[in-house]
Amino acid sequence: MRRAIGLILLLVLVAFLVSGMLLVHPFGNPSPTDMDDYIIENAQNQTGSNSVVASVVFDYRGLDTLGEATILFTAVTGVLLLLRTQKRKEDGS
Amino acid sequence: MLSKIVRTVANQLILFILIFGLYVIAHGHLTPGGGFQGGAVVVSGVVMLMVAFSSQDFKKSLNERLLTIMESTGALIFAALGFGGLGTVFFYNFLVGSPIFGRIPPTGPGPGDFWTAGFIPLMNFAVGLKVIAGLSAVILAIALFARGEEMEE
Amino acid sequence: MENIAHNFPFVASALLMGVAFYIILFKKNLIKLIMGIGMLSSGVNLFIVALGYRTGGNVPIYTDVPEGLMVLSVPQALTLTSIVINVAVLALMLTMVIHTYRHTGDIDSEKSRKLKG
Amino acid sequence: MSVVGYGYAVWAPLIWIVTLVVIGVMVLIWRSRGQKSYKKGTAQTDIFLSGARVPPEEQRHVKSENIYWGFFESLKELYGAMMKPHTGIVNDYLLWLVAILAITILILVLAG
Amino acid sequence: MDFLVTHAPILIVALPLVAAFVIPLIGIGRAGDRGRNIFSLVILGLIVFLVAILAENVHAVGIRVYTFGATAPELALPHGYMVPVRIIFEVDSMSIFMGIIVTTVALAALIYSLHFMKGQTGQARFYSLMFLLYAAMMGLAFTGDMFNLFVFLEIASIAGAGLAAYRTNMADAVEGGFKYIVISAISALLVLFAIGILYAQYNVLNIAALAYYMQYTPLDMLALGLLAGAFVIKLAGAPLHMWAPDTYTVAPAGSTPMILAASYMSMYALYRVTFTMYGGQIDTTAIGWIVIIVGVLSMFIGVMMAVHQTDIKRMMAYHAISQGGYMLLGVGVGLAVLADPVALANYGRDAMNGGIFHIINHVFYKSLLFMTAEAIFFRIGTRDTNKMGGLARNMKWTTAFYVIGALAISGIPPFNGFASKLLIYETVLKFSPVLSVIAMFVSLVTLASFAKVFYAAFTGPELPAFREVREVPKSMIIGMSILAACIIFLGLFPGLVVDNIVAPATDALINHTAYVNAVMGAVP
Repeated sequence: MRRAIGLILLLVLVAFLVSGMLLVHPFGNPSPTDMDDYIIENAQNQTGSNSVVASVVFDYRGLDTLGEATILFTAVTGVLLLLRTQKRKEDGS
Repeated sequence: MLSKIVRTVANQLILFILIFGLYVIAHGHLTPGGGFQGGAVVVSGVVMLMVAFSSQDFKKSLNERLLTIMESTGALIFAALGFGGLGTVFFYNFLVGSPIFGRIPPTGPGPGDFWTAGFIPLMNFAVGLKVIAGLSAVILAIALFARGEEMEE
Repeated sequence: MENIAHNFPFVASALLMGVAFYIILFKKNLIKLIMGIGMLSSGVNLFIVALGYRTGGNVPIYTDVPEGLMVLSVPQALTLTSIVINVAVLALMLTMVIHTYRHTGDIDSEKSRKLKG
Repeated sequence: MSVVGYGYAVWAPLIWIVTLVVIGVMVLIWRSRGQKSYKKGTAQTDIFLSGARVPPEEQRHVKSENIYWGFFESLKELYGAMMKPHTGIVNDYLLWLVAILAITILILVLAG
Repeated sequence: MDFLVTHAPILIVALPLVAAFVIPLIGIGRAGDRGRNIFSLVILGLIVFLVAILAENVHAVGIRVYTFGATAPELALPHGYMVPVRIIFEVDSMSIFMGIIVTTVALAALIYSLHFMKGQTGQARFYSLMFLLYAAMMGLAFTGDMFNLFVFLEIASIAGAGLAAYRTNMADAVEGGFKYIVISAISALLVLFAIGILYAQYNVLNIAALAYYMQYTPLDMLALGLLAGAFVIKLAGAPLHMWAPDTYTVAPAGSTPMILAASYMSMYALYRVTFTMYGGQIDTTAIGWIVIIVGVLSMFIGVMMAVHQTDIKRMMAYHAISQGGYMLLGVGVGLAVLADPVALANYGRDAMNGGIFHIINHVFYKSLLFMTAEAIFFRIGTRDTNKMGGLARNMKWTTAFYVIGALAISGIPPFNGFASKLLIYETVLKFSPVLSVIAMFVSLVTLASFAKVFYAAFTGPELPAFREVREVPKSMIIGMSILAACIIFLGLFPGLVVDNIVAPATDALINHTAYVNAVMGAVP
C-alpha cells in the first residue's frame, strides 16, 4: 500500500522533473550568458589569475568558498564531537 | 597491517602522491585544480598508508590536537586573507599589483606566470592545509572508533 | 522528440535523481539511504555542470589554451562547492550511523528507531 | 505606545494590569472578612471523602497521562488516525516530502 | 565608527566564524573552560553592539547593499553591465528583524550553556558549533544571493545536527540528529536544483536580479515548487513536521533554541523567495493558499499531538509546530491577497504584521520553555512528566519562568503571545472566519496542555525522589531571565515593537521593487 502510493507520487515528481528538463535551453548553447561572458573577459586583468574557475571560486564568489571551507570545518568539528572520548582525561569534573 | 609487499610499495608511493598533491595545490591559479583537489589527493595518500599500516601507528604521529591546530590555522589564514581587503571591501583582492603574487598576465591565452593572481595562491595553500588536516582527522577518527578505541583528546 | 536528443544530459540527471529518490524512499537500510543521498547530489551536480557547456568550448583556463570560445565557468565553481559540501554531509551522516549501530545493533531505519508518536 | 489598535480591536496591557490589581485587592478584602473561629491543627482541618479519610498526598497526585482522560477517550478515533502517520521512520518523512512536492508543483502548474 | 557602520554586515557574519575557528585552539581543562567562556561572551557582546548599530543604520537609511570584492561596497553592478557578478549582501528591515531575534536568542542560550555544559566533554567543539550556527543564521538573514543562501543553509544544517546529536551516550540523541541531517541534506539539494534551474534561464544568481528578470515560465513554477517544499520541511510545517519533535527533544538545552531559530530562518527564506523573488511578477494566490493550508494543518495537528505527549520537551516541540502555523497563516493571508491592493491595505498587511510579530514572540517564549524543561532534566534527569511532581517546592525560579512562558504561549493577557494572536484573529476573521475560529480553538487547547504539564510537574505533593532537588545554577537563571524580560517587555509595549520593528519588516516584504532597485537600480 505505502509502496504503491509512494511509487505513484514518485513517478509524478519524476515526470515533472523530466518535462522541466526538456524545457531547459538546448544542451550546448546556453543563453543568456552575460555574467559568464563578463567573468571570462575580465578575470585575467581583474584578478590576474589564468584559471577563470579559480578566479570565480576565490575572488568573484569568495564568500561561497569561505562558507564551503566553513562547512568542511563544521563537519570535522561535528564528527570529532560525536566521536569524542566520553571521559575527561584531566580533573574528572 | 597488510603484507610486506604492500607496505613497501606504499612507502615508495606516498612520496609521489604528496608531491603531486602539493603541485596541484600550488598551481591552482594556473591549471585545473586548487586547494580542495590537491588536499584530497594528499589525503588519499594518507588513507593509503592507513590501509597499508594499522591506524594505531597513526595515533602516535597524528593526534587530534595537532590536526585541530592545523585545520584551525588554515581556516584562520583564509579568513585573514578575506579580512585583509577590509581597507576597501571584504574579499577585495588586495594583493594584485603588490610584489607578492602581484603580476598581471597578458590578456588572452599564454603560458602561465606563477607570481600572479593576488591572494588566490595563498588561499589555495590555506584551503589545502585545512582540507588535509580536516579529512585526515575525520578518517582517522572513524577508523579508530570503528576499532573500538578513541583518539586521545 | 528532438528535445530529448538536445537535452539528453539534463534528462539523464533528472532520471538519476528519480532513482536516488526511489532508493531514499524504499530502502530501510541507513547505509543505502546515505548512498541514495549521494546519488541525489550527483544528479544535481551533473545538471549544474551540464548547464555550462558550450559546443566546442574550451576549458576556461587561459594557460596554453587554443583560441576560441570557452565554456561557462560559474557552474563549475558551484559544482566544486556543492561536491565539497556533499562530502562533509556524508561524513557526518556516516558517523551518526556508526553510533546508531553501536547503540541499537541495527542499521534498519525501522528496527533502530527509538522516537515515535 | 503600549497600545496595539488596527481598527478591529485595541490591546492595551496597562488596562489589564490595573484590572488584575483591582481584582487582587477585592479578593484580599473578601478573604479578610472570613471565618475567624478556624484553627489549624485541630480536627477542623481533616478532609473526608464521603466519610472516609482521603489517602496520603503521594497517592493523591494525578499522573500526567491520566489528566484529560475523558478527552482522549472520546477522541480515540481521531488519535488513532493521527498517530498512524507518526511512525518515527525517516523514509516515511521523505515520502511525505515527495508527496508535498508533487502536489505543490501540480497546483502551481494548474494555477498557471 | 564609520568603518564599523560601513562593514557591519560582513563583520556580523565573519566575527562568529573567526571565533568558531579560534575556540578549538583555546586549551582544555578548567582554565581553558574559563578562558573559552570569557572569549565567547566578549565576541558575542561585540556582535550585539554591531547588530545594534546596523539596525539603527538600516532604520535610518533603508536597504544596505554590501558587494564583496568590489572596489566600493555600494558598487553592485560592474560598469556598463546589468548583471550583478559578485556576491551581494542586502540588508533590509526584514533581515535585521530576524537578526535581532537570532542575536537575542544566541545571547541567552550562550549564557545558559555556561553552567549547563560545566564538566561535560567536548565543550570546545560545542561552543564552536554554536558560533557556526549563529554565523550561518546571520548570513542566511543578510545574503542577497541564492547560492550563498544555499551555502549558509547547509552550514546551519550541519552545525544543528552536530549539536542535536551531542549526547552520544543516548541512542535517541543520535537518531534525532541523524533525522535532522537527512532532512536538511535532501531539502538543501532540492534548493540547489531549483537554483540550477533559475540559473539556466537567467544566468544570474542574485535574488534581486532574478526578481528583475523573472518571467514565470513553467520552469519557474517547477523551481518555486521545489523551493517551497524544501523550505516548508525545514521549517517543520505539517505534514512535513515529523522530524521536529525527534530533533528538538534530544538536543541539549543551549542549542535547542538555536535550532528552533534556524527553522524560522528557513521560514524567512521562504518569505524572501515568495515575496521578493516571485512576488512582483506573478499572482501569488495559489502559493498563498498553499501556505495558508500548511499553516492551518500545522496548528491543528501540532496542538492535538502536543496534548497527547508525556515527554515534556516533545510536548513543547509539537507546540513549536503549532505556533509556526500561526505565522504561516498570518503571512499566508497577506501573500494570498498580495495581488489586490484594496484587500492588502484592508487586512492583508495587518495579518502579515501579526504573523511576523508572532515570530519574535514565539521564538522568545518557546526558547524560555525549552530552557525550563532542560533545567528540570538537568536536575532530575528525566523528561517524563509521569515521573515528575511537586517540583515547584524546590525550583522556584524555574517554576516562575515556566509560568511566564506558558501564559505567553497560551495568549493570556498581559503577555506577548496575546498581542500577536489578537492581530491574527482579527485580520484572518476578515479573510475567512473559519480559519480564525480554528486559530482560537488551537490557542485554547494550547492553554489546556500547558496547564496539564504545570499540574503534573510542578504542583502536587513533594515526591520522595525529588526531596533534595536544588535550584539550577546562576548562569542558567540569568539566561532564562533575559528571555523572560524580553517577553514581559514585548507584552507591555507591543505598539512600540510593532511600529518600529515589525511594520518596517512587513513593508520590506511587500514592497519588493525597493529590494530590486537597491541592486538593479544602480545603472551606470
